[in-house]
Amino acid sequence: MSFLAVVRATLAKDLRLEWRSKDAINAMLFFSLLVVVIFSFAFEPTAEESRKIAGGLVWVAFLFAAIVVLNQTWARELRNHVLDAYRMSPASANSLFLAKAFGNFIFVIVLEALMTPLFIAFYRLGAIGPAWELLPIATLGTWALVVNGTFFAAISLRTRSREVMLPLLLFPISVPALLGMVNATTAVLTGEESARFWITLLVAYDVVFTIACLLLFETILEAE
Amino acid sequence: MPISDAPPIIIADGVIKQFGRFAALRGVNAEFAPGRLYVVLGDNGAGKTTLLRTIAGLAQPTRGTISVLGAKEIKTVCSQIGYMAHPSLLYDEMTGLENLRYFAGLYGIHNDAANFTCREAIISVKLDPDLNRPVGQYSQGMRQRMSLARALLNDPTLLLLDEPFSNVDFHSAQEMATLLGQMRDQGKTLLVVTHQPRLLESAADEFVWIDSGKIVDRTSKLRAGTQ
Amino acid sequence: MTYLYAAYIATWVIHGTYLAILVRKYSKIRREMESLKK
Amino acid sequence: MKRGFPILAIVTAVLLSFALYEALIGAPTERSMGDVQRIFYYHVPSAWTAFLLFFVNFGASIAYLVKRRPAADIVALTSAEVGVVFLTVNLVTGPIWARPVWGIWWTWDWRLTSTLVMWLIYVSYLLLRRFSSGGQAPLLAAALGVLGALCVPFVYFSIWFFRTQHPSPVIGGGGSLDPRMAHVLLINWAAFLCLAWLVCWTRYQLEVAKRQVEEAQSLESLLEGSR
Repeated sequence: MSFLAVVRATLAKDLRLEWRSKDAINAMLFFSLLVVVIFSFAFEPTAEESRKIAGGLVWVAFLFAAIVVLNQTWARELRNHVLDAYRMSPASANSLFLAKAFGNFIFVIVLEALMTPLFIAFYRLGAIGPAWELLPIATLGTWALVVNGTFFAAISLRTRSREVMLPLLLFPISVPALLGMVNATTAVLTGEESARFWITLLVAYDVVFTIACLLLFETILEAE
Repeated sequence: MPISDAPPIIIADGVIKQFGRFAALRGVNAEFAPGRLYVVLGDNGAGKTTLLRTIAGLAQPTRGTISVLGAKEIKTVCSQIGYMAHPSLLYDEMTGLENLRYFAGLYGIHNDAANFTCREAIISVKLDPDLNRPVGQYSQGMRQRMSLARALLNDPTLLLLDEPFSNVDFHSAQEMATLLGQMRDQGKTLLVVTHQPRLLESAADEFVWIDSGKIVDRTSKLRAGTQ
Repeated sequence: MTYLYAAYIATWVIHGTYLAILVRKYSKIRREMESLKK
Repeated sequence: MKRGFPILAIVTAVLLSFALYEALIGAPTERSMGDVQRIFYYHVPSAWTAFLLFFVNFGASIAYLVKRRPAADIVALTSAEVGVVFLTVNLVTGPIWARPVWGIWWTWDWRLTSTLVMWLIYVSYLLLRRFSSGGQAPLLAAALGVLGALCVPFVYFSIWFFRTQHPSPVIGGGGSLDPRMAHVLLINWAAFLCLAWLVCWTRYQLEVAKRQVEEAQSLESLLEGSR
């Protein structure tokens, strides 16, 4: 019963269920579209200025989309009381955690991929700096949000007001990651500085917090 | 006390379980011998489900200890335990076979071995493995039997069943009861929490009565007048 | 100069409110202890 | 420790008043900012004391995760709570100091910003304790305590680099400190540490008493049940 086999099975199950029901996906896609449109009303910059604030704008929009996805992480497990069945099986808690984190990661990346062209269109964005760097920035940044988000979603399962708790716990701890994402993106868009420092910061942040979440998730799941 | 000389499969020693101020279990001392079918009775809130969850390792006792299959740490023996609870522990959006194949994966049974085991388990509870409807659309009787099939996947030596017959039609309940009896004959140990003990009157070895968090009586026969 | 005093006073106001909260909690517990003793 | 409490209280009172005198009168007046610079003697030691308390919280959280002793959990709760109080002092005195010197209430000075983020992290820690129900609150809080502490170096690095890229007015001007001023600063810090020790000690006893009362109440409902 290899660890990876369980991760793959759980991830495949989640994706199949998500694809089969589709209602969650459509709701979140529409939500992201709304966020982009509202942002473009709220901030109406000219092309030159937009490069400076676009980094912050895009990532706050992505943060909204991520929160909506993360709030749903354990919804299905709770509805069907399946966590007990999982805890009774010899499968390790971390395989469940990783499967859920990857599932969320794919979900948020899909939303981001659909929101980005809209942002580019609405703000006539073009990167002066090395545009290919935006890919690692997006991946590392999204993973930073998702790994902590999945962990805190599991914690807020056990608290009273679940939906409020997740952002309350996630945002303060994600400030360094948010700073990293926003500044790296702005650096690439404006091309004034190199995003090198921010990318290394994101890598360090991801490594430290992924390990910490893996070490602590077992105790959270078993906290009866 | 247990007749057979084999070591007891479950030993509960002074188990107290408190949720904040409410004490669900107030000191349970009991031993359960292997290869027997125990029926756990008591009215609502007596602590039957809490006791079962504590034995299953899903709840930690506030005080006292529980050892199951000779181990204090449940993770080491959980592959030999089958657990079934009232809400069906199955994904409503998936069909029975898909559910079982996923959970078989958790127990390390993969691909063709899984296919065979899952179909076997479904057939043993008298359901059609190729039924293409998601579990959410099953009748309550079918859901409970599919949930029982899930608990049988890893061929457990110890079966913990919480209200397996609840709102199941009489006919399917009868079939499940005989099935539980057969499993006991194959040497499995069963602990069944239920409000309908009469279904297991012939099959059960011992009836365990629980009242306000304590085991108050253990009889081999059902007392007259129980529902 | 008034900013200087404002800062120092603010410090002791914050510590004071926290200690007040602790005292209120303490009296609540004392009352519960009494009711338990009966 | 009962005996030690009054002694500690007296020592704290004496130290605090001496430190107050030194800060307001004893220390030399800073040339460029004048007397308003004296806020520095309360602003900086509060932050240092808070960081120390958060470090205690980190240690206690790990100790609780490893050994699950309630004492470690109470220490974690106490240090976080008192730490947030001291950090609030720092975050209030900061703007009061910035106002006369730069005419603005809030500067995104990297030290002030990092302490603000730290404040947010530990307030969310306290909120988690309030929102989670009795049983597993310590466990969840301990996990958050560890993650929060791991985040601190990242907060400092990211905001420090962020500020060096876009510099803004820096509180206290840094540079070499007149030894006389450094002396007064250390006295104040010592006084604050004693105050923190005193408050933590009281809060600890309060929490112990609170849990004893809760324990007694649940035992009472235990006995009531079986009477």
